[in-house]
Amino acid sequence: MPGTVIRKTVAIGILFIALAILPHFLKYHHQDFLIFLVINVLVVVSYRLVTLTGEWSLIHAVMMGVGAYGSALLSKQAGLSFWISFPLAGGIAAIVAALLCFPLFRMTQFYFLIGSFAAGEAIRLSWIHFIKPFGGTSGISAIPSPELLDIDFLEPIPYFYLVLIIVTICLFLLFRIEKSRIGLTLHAVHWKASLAESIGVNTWNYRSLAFITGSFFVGLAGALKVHYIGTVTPKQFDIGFMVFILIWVIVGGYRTFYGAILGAVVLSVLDEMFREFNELRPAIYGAILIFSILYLPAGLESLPQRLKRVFGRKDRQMERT
Amino acid sequence: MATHTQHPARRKFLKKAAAGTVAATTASVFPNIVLSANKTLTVGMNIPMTGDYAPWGLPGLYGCEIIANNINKEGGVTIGGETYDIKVASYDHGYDTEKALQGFKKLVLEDDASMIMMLGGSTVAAVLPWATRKKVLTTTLLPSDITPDSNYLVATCESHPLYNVTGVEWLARNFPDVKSAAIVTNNDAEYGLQSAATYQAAFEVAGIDVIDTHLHGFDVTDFAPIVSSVLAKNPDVFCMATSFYVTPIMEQLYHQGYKGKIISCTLDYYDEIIAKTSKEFVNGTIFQFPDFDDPKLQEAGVNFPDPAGFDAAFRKDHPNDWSAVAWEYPAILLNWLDAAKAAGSADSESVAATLKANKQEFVFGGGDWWGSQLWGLDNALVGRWPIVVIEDGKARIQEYGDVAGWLSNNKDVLVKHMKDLGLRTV
Amino acid sequence: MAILEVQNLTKKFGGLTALNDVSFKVGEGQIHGLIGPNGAGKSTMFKNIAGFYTPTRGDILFEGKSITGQTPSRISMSGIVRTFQETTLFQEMTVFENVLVGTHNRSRTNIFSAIIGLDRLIQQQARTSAMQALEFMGLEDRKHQLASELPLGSQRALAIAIALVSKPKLMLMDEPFAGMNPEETRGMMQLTRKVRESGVTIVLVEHDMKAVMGLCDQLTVLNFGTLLAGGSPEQVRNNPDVINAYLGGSHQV
Amino acid sequence: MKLSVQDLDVNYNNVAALKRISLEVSDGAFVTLIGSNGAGKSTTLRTISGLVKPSRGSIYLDDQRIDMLSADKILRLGIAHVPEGRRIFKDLSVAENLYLGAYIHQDKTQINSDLHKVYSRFPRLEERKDQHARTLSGGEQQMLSIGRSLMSRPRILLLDEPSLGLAPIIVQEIGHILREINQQGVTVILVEQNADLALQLADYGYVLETGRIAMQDKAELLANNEHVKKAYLGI
Amino acid sequence: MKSLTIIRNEHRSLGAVLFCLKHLVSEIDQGKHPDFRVFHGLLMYIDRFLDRYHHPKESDYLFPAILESNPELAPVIEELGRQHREGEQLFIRVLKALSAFEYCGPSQFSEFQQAVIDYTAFEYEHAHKEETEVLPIAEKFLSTESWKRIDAAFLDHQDPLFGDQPSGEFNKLYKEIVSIVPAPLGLGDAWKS
Amino acid sequence: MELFLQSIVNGTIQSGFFALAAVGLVLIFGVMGVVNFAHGELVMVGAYTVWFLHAQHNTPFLITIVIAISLVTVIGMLMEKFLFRPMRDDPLGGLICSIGVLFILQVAATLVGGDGPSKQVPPPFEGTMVLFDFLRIPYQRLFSIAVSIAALGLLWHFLTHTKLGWALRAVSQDREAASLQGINSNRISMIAIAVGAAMAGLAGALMAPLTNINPHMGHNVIITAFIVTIVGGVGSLSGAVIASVLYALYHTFVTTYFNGTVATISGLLIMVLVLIIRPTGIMGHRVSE
Repeated sequence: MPGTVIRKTVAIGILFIALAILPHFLKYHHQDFLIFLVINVLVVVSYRLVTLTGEWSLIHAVMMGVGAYGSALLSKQAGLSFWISFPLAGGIAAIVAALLCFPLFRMTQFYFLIGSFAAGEAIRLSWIHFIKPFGGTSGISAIPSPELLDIDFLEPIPYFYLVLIIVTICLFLLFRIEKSRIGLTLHAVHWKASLAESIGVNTWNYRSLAFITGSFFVGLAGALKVHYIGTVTPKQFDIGFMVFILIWVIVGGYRTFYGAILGAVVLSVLDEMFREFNELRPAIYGAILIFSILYLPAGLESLPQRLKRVFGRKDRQMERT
Repeated sequence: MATHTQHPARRKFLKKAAAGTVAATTASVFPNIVLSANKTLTVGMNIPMTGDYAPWGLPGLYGCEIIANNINKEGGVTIGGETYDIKVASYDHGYDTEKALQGFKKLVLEDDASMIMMLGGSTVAAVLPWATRKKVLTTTLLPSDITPDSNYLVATCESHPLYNVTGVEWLARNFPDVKSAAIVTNNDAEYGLQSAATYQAAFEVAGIDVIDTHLHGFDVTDFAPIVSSVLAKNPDVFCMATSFYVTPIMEQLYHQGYKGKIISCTLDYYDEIIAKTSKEFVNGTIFQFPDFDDPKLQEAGVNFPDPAGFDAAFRKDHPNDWSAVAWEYPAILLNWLDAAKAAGSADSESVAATLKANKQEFVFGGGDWWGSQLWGLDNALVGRWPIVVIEDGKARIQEYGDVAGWLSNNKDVLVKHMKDLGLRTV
Repeated sequence: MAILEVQNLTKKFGGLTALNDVSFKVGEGQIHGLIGPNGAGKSTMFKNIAGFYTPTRGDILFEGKSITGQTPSRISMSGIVRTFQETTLFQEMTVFENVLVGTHNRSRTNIFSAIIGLDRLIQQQARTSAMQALEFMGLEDRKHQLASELPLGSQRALAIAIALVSKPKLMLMDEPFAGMNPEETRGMMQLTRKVRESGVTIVLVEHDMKAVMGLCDQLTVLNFGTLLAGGSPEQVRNNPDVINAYLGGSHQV
Repeated sequence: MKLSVQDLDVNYNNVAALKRISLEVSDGAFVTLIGSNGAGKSTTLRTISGLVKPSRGSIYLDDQRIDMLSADKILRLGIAHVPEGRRIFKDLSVAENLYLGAYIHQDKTQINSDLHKVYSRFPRLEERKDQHARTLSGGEQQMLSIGRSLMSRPRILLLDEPSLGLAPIIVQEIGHILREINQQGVTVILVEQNADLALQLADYGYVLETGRIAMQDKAELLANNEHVKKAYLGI
Repeated sequence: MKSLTIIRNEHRSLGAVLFCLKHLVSEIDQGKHPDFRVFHGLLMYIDRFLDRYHHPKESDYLFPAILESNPELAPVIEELGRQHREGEQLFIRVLKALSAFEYCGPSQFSEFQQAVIDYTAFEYEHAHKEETEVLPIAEKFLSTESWKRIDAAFLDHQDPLFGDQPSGEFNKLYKEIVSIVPAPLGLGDAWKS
Repeated sequence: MELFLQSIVNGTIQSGFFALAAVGLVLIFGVMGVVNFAHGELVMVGAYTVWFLHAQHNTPFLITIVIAISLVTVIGMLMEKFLFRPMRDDPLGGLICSIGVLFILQVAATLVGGDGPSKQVPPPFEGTMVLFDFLRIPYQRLFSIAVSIAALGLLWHFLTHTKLGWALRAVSQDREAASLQGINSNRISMIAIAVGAAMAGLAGALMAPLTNINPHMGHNVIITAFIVTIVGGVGSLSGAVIASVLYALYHTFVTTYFNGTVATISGLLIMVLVLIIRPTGIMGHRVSE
């Protein structure tokens, strides 16, 4: 037992160090790409927390925007420093999510999917409609970057380290939540809501908890993103981006923590690789989606096991018989 | 119709696919570059080439390639004693802020672009802090992007939407009976609202009552209700402030029997509109964007080399893609080259200084640096602007209006209307 | 003394009356059987008691207090836990995790302590009581197996362990012997008695007459949504109304 | 039309639902499967009608092996299944439900004469033929479910708990109807928890316990069997 | 032995009708508006079924055969025969109470209800006694010969009493009852409350 | 008053398109349990076909409509055969597949028509009918609404008066029970998607001369179709049609008298409200326990 723990810790350590030195070997614009990728990892992992209870929402991208707008307004209008507006961004997203729980969690399944989409679209259209204070379609620009000592967070590498540290902490927290009994209960609500209820689990509470917590973290992700770009617009959080989140999680595999990460990383990197195909790019992406769903229904995370099976590890079968 | 059928879409598709690959590999490899011993001067285009906004990016790339090709064919451009071939490097950001930032850095740091042309809006806002820090000269088609924080963002060509005032002024002068106007536009802050505010100001100055300003979203599939609602107020002038939905709105005006004057910011693809309505209906429509085979562009004072030749070359290669941006990006490129020649260097700082120091020649002639009253910095080049009217199914320049003059007289009215619509002013 | 009292319970679905004015009492510490043919309303009765349905009329008292119309989780917190007709488990979790979820009521935690680890003590207690419940049901050897991999008898035992670990006062068991062979049934009966001996009152719905007659202290017979009879197994067996239901071509009771 | 089920095994997610089930049903017979909840009665019917695929064993109709065929093909061979819980199409009218029962047939006149027969057997359905099926009472829905299956002109009729949740006189009436149907030459295989009713009606019975056939005999003998009496008849 | 099944079947049919009767009375008690045609139908069925069809089978064929083989059962058989007659008396009380209820109004309901409860309880008791005390013995002790005789009589298609005609007639009668008894007990229109 | 009547006319014309698009979505969801995210793109393909064949190559309009319907139907059937059928038990997988198709169809449209501006189709029927001097209905729109109503009527007839129609409704209510009536549910799924796609193709073809045609036009279509489907009650065709009419009129009136964005935002909020108050929509039935 301790052996595997040590092995895991070492593996994660190596991964972390590799990530930390990675940007130094990248082209400039790929450094930016890496920053957004790491932020998107937080987006998908927080989304997975929401989906743990079995409800697929279409509002996650908008909740990210709620955090982003929140932090942008706090730092621009109220003049708060990034270090204050950033955590508050998560809080604002969580509060909005908490308010939305009342209507949204009256629904489940398909209805929840569509209901959450409608609620999100209504919020997003409000950003467009209410120019004060949201700035309409052009949103809010000149959002200040973080200030700390003399570090220049406009440069990709320092910001990357900031993002890496924050996202790592967030992932650790999300991991703790999932591995705690709360996470266990969230799973339980998904697999058999009626059984969970019969032993005293208030499923509404837990669905809400997952939604609010997930929104908190994605709110943070939103703030991280816009304090780097310096601009927040409604278009950044439209259904198109939401669809990408959904795709990353499902193609990566939503059953495990790392499946979602794998999905976001692999698909984003593939997408970037296909850049030269220009307008054909979405079609290639679409084809990959279809292919992976048809042939890897459990997601990319199941690929290693599949390979193992292909290479004939028969011990599992022997166990069975 | 005839023009459509001559160019089957299949051919276009093959060509487009090829063009895409060329653009993507960033080197527009023309044969003469291979032969030439010249150094290369790279300009960057960080524009949408796919998605909804592609029509405001791609034609510009095609136009710049034609211009670059022409210059290179003639032996390149000499700046500070050194002769260069022009290379246009492009990056498709799909009007996405993240990608815009990445593309900007790629063009500057990896492709060594000396200047970056962009469409404007949130994508410009996203790159601006970095561009300012790195002192990269950046151009936009939207002067409203200008902020006092950045000396390196200039709008040297399209002064959207300031030129709209000239059309209104011309209308009021030629049709004194016109008393009331209604404005329809989409509700985005970059294009629609700016333009609506400008039209409101222009109508006010011209003594025409704006009885309705109808803002709509990008989700409209049918303009019948909007047009019905506006026409119910019986305006003498129907004004379209942005280009996105001109065709369906014109169609509705036609079907709902509208008989009054029509003024529009643009009338791109007006032959299609004529096909959907009638020549008689479209005749007399006032707008701001000429065809480049217009004889009036041959006159002195216009700073665009061989507009008719450019027009022909463009329409030959890209028959269905002509739009305002097709000549605007090239005009910016040409303007920048002039400044670089004058500065004797392509270095951003020197070009920017030269641009601002000299009284620049605007593409349609004239030219003043303006903007501080509205956006805090005089980084928009404002000059003469054509007033275009459809005559017998063809766009023809009536005259050139004086944007700068109007602004100097009426800037307060403009600022007031901008403020009323919640737009950023100093 | 009655731990559970159902008073004049009526439940209608649209025009259909699934339960009509049913009353009965369950004595503390007893095994109480709820019997009747399929469609007689037993499951509806169960769901009303456990809070999955809200009664149309009538009252349900638990330890003298009304629990009518409360949510399932609320009712469960006051000490009533149900097991399900078909084997209902968190199939994708291990046996131990299944029981650990069951500790929810007794050792609650919040998200902040879960993150920081302040709830270590509570967690430890939860694990201990989960382990105890597994040992009680004889499942300790299987704790790392997935629930779906267990044989039927052990799955039922696990279902009871999940219910048991929340330390209920009253356990509602829905057809615990369904699909079991005689040997499994005997084992299950043993377990049920053991649960009762640990101080839990049990109400069960069952078709297996041998098991019901052998196990239950008291019976309530429902037929066609109405209360038909109540009493000891012996009394019920000789009740003319029950015989009528049987003679009436309705199902065996 | 002899139906023979040989050595059938069925698994539901790793749990064996049926173990080595073998049945022989000759033409015109009235056979019942009784047993408690979860004993595998429904699964047996569902396997015969093609809704569930066995993991081993075979099913023959006369000499044709049918266990690999889909449900719609099996119906075309003359085996109709009245599923548990009636499963009528609630948003369709009564008449539409009945017409769907004859989905596999094309001959309009024959279908109409079948419809006429069903209506004369269940006059209540004719009175309500244009109503949505969801407006029917439980008993009427069961009648509709049986009527619908008769529209396919089955040679073998599988019935899964037709008495479920119905009042005594309707249950008796369904018993009468099943007997009539059988007397008209249709083989009937009846799954019932109401063993009493089932053994009254059937000629031959199988007792299922935990997925296995525990006993099989003539129905009258089973009805008088001590074990069956204790376990299933409540005596 | 077929006869035994037939007797049991008839008990169940009768039991179903009695259950129905009792249940409908309790529905009136809970405020439903009765449709008297239903009660007339039910009672007519019971009357004809018991009198002309069921009891003769027992009294004329089964009981004599049992007495023949098990003379010690005479008291029981006698008692059952007496119960057949007592049942008729109770049934007449039900009929009278129904008329009173129908024509004199709700004030007479409680008498009707009581009459029904008494009658149904009595008939259950009676059937139970037959099934537990007489039929098992018949099953055990009657000779094959006796069974053949009884079966032949029960199944004789020419027999004016039990043959095809009457059973068809009773089936028809039963169907009619089922169609008028209100849902969910039967297929008729549910009574309004 | 004139504006009021004109708005009713405008709303009615809109409702035809909404209904055609939504009906297909409902059919596909009802029978196959898949939320077809690419449904808007099927409409888009219909419109592109008209643009390509009629506007670019002078094929007669009516023939183009037939071709558009056939093409979209074939695309739908291919989706069912190769994507939705293997994904039968995995609605989430079906949804992802349909998103994949969405991307591919958008790119296909871009390849055919280029990235340029929105495409326009000159209306094949010219002129405007004028009633009472103020009500103006262009003949093109009159044609569209007539064809929409005819198509919906035909669909209604198909669903309520033909054996296949009954079978289709039966499968959408209870797949298993339907298979017990000898209904091959794969075949019915194929018919459902064929009919649904044909309706979408027809909607696209009819819209083509009236709207901006571009690869992304499906986005607005699917949002509207979702709203209409939810408000009408998932799985209820009559609900979808009624909701289409109501929503189109609502949207038209709010747009006319207030503002289009307000109309959309409030439309979305109404949808959420309907979901909360009556999760099964105005015509839906709660699935019984």
